[in-house]
Amino acid sequence: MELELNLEDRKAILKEISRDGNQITIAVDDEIFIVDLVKVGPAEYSILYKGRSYNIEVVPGREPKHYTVNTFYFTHDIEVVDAETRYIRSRDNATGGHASNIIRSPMPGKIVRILVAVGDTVEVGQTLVIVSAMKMESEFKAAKAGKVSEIPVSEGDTVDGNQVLLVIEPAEEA
Amino acid sequence: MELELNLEDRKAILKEISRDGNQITIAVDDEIFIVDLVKVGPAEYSILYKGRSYNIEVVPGREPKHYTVNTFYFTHDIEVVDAETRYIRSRDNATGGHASNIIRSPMPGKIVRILVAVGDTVEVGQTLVIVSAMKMESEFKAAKAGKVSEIPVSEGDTVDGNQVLLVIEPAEEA
Amino acid sequence: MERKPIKKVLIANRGEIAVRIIRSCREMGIHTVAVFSDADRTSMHVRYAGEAFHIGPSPSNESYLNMDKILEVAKKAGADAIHPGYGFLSENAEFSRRCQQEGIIFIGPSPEAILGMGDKITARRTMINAGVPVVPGTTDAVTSEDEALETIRQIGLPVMIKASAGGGGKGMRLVKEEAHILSSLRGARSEAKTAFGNDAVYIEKYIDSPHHIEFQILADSQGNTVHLFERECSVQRRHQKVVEETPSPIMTPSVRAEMGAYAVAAAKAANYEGAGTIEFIVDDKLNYYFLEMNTRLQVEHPITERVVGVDLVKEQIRIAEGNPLPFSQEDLRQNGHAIECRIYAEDTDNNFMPNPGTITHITEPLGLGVRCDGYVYEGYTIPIYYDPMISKLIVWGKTREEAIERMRRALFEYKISGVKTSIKFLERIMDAPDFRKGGYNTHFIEDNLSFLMAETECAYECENLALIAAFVEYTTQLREIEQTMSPASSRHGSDWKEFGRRLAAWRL
Amino acid sequence: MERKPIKKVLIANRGEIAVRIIRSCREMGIHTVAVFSDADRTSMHVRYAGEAFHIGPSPSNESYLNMDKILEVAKKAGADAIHPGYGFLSENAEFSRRCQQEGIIFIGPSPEAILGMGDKITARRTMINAGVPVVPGTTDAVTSEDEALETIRQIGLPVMIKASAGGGGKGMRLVKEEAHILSSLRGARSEAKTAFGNDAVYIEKYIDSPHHIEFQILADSQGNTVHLFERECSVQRRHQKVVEETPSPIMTPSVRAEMGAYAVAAAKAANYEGAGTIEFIVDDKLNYYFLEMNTRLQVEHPITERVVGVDLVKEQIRIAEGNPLPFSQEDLRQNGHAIECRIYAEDTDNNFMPNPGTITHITEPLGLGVRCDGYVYEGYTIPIYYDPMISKLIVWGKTREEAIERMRRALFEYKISGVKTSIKFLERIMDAPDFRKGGYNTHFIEDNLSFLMAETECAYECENLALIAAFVEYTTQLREIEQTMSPASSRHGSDWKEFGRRLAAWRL
Repeated sequence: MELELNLEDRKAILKEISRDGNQITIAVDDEIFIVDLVKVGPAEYSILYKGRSYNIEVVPGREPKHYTVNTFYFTHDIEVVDAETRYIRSRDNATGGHASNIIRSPMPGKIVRILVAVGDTVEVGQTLVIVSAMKMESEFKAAKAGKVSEIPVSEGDTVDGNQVLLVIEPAEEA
Repeated sequence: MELELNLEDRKAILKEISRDGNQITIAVDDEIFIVDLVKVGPAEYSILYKGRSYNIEVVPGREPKHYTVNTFYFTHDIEVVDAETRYIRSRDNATGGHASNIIRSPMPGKIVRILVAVGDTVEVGQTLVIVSAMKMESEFKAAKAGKVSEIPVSEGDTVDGNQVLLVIEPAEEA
Repeated sequence: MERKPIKKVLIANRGEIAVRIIRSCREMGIHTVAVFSDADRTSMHVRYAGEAFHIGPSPSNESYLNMDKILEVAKKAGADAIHPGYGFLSENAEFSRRCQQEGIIFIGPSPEAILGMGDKITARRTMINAGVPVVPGTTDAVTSEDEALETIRQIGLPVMIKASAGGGGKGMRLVKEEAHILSSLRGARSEAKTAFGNDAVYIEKYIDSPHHIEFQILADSQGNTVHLFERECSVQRRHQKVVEETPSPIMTPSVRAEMGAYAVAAAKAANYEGAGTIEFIVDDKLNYYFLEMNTRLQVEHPITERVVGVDLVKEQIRIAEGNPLPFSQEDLRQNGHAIECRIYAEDTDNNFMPNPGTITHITEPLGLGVRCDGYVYEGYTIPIYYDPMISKLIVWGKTREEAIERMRRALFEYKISGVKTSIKFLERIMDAPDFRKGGYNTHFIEDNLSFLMAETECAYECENLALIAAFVEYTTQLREIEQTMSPASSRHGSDWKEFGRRLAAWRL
Repeated sequence: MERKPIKKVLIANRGEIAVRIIRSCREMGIHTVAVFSDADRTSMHVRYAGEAFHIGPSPSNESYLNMDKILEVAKKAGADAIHPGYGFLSENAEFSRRCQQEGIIFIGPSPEAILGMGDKITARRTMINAGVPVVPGTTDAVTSEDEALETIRQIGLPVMIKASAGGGGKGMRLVKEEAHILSSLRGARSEAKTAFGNDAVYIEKYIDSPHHIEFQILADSQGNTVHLFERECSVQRRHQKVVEETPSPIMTPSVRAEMGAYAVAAAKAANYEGAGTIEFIVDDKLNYYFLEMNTRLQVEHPITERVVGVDLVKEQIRIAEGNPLPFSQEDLRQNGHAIECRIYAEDTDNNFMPNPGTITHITEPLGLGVRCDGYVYEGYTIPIYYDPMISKLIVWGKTREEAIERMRRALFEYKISGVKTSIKFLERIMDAPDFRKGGYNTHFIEDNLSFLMAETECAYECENLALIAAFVEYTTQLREIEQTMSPASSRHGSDWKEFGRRLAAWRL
């Protein structure tokens, strides 16, 4: 089995060479790793590599084929790129999907105020929405100028982390 | 929904009368219980009843429809008796199944010695098998006299809890 | 003095402090009653208490601040006392008075003591009368701008303008230059008006490299008052304590004795009863000034418990029962060193934004010298309505150095998944040379921000192992799916249980 | 004396003690190497150590007792020291010698000290020479039956016949009547021969209501030896300690000082270096006699750590590095009271049969004064090959009474599912009037068995709530199944992921 995995900006090709119980030989790009790997919990792996003991947690991400991987001090977002992913991606590029114009809530909270309406033109840095969570209020500002095309939430709503708050149709490039 | 549940020697009829979110009204035999019940973990329930707070764990048993229920200090084996269970039970009674003649290992361990062979006649109290677990050896003795009809394990085997070690065909009643 | 044994305590709080109070009640054989809002039905304090009653919707002003409802539950459940914890109603004089009226023991000070210490100007005046050193400045609220200008000329710049009814940094202005005096004064007053409905402010000399050091006191109803030594609380972010330790690394035995005596004098001057804290501001030359008194249990009380060997919640309850303190000042000693780290659900890499969510996995640190006071559990969803503190991690060591090494070990063991936490940031604090040296002041986090926020690089090896783990997770799932979807297994299509079990295994 | 800083320690052990040792190493900045058998790949010590190496099959004589393999791993990993923990190779003189030969520091005593104290008759003779009181009896192994009869006539019945190479109650006989002397002697010798390959026995006066009290000692390589006071270990079942506490409730300051001085003398007589324990047998009148010396860290060492404020593993490592003790006898104090309960995976209602299995859920007790030293985690399968101890629960209180109440609270909080444990039995011990009174001796469990094993009745209410919970669990599952199996949902038959997710939810 060979797969492409993206870890943030890095693209890596992983290939399983052999597996014998916990002993797995895997190529990451051109490097060969012989690891003793065993799943010890719902999301936890214990890996012994060159004698060293690592605990790595692999949590399914919000989208399929995405994983949040926690090593000792670090959190990595890893995506498995298979044929389907590549297809969707090429299609999106063709139609020009602009994910960056979608304002998402980074955490669960309550919508305190929505300062714009659908159809409004917004400037870079303009405050769009105020979300309150745990005694703190956070302002969400426009990263690009454009026109508000969608506001799927209302004031007073409780929202989940990563929920779409607002969509902006970018202004025509000058 | 109405069901018969067995808790050790007790038979109880439970009937759900109403459910509104966490608020459940249930009849246990003739008594009505209004409880605030919510599942807070894979097997854990939090129940508020008459203001008191209870933590009750419901673990699926080794057989379907059997549960091990842990209340604060106690462990109960509870069985849900539905039509299928009743059918199996009546069939077993008709053919005279004798579960008590099956020697099971109450814990995981290693078979140290088997002191009888298939076909042997055994007396009450005769030691049949010795199982070792955690630096201790336990002897399993015959509860009834009879003839050894099956020994599905061998010396040196590692066995699970509740695994059948030996079956005895009871001696004809005198 | 009448002694009335307490048999049942209602805890008018939630989170870790509610659990911590229930623990001490359990050890005393006292029954406990929890109260909870809509958002807290599954919260640990509800599960851990003997009884639990719903008191209203999630926002705290409709539940944990609802005095009528809480008193109603206390009467219904037959509680003879209420412990308010910290925050919420703990420093509410009106609630203390309402409890008195209803014949329920309020485990905390009298309404008069709360009021007296709650108003900063009154408190300041009381302390001056008792001979306790205060920061040079006004004794009365400043009413005119001319008066303010005159006062500032007398004290000399820099000064701090503070709201009389204030707290949490609101209505507060630091003035360093003459030109900014008037605009700062106006700003502070208007902010105070908005936040507290009261625009009274006072003016104090600004202490340049301030250390925040507080003394724990206990006072019984028989007039015995003792202090339980100091806590160093200078590691702060936005006036919020992050790490506390005791003893303070800058303290000397003679200054400690002096400040302790003043803390006792301050509590006596306030006619105080119960557990309280006298906060001092201390400069680099160990000049110290009374700052304010907190008329409740503090978040950071466990470090005192560990070093002095006293259960402060039990002492609060015994005092409320009318018992005399079981020890005198001479019986109390500081033994070793304790540090507390507050673990928040927050994204330290993203401006410390709160990060509520569902705890998918938690491993708490254990072993010698480690205490973890928390309330979240696996599967629990941290609500968005309350404080983002998940737990307090307290360690003890024979020396300060051992305590720091133990805290690093404990933070290393502490694993929480599902929400982002401040654990990594706290590890960096333990590693910061300025923290290790011990002479830090309240500017510590600000001054060390580049060290504390430095991006540590994941070694190439660790990145590759993360990729390998994700690869194995994905391919294992894929194989299982293929196996189940294959014709061989679909023959047993009716065996939905086995099928479910397998699917369950992948999804986990 | 040469001082050699230790940089990397191999822990030749498993379970809670391996984890506990790694914790102290981490705090000292020392790298750690775990070793594991086939059964222990997923064990916590493997996951928690910096490095981990496989050393053989599950049975301990093929892995944790395999000196060659362990030394080979130590050299391969570059470990400069080995900590043996307790059990396994910890009191093996040959292993201590092999380490010496290989130039690896053995964190424990010299082979000579182990040998000298390992043979009971040699140890007894050493103590008599050092002036330490021993139980009246023979100094040499008894070689003839006539000699045995003569000795017994001199001492007077009852007597205890013990195997010279013995331990764990094997080759031991209590003789109360003249008629049984010869048969008991023969029995003890033949049992000793079988168990230890050596039929030497010795004879001691039998102490009727014995208390088992031991003193912790520390001795450095510069000849400094101190004791860290006593531990009361009389709550035993089949010669196995179950609950330990310190201070001993029967101890007086003067007897403590005497016994402590003898413990130091005993360690000096044995030329001892490191941490060790001098066990005494004490009668109701506080007459005390040397019993034996344990030349290793004890399971129950944490209660001493808590009350004296010392990390014994760190002290062991510092001594092994050649450092002098950082304190003298005068620096050491007992502060408060500590109790330890050993939590076993066993079925207390079924003759205490071991109960290995998979941990499905675990909640460890936390909060003020509680320490939990364990190694199991959710999803971990306790192997059948080793000791059934899951963890040690240690509490501290200002007084013995507070410590008992805190232990009850901690045991109440401690929830382990999947295997049966001794938690309920330990709660009964804490409630037993004889334990609370404190004058108990080693017959405590036997004498209180009816109280400890009494069937407590589940109230009718609790039974009904158990039924309701099972009912809800079953019906919720059933509804989910019906929903998924219904034609409406099977339309989306290809959406296996959603289906899997739902099934997963039921099965959990």
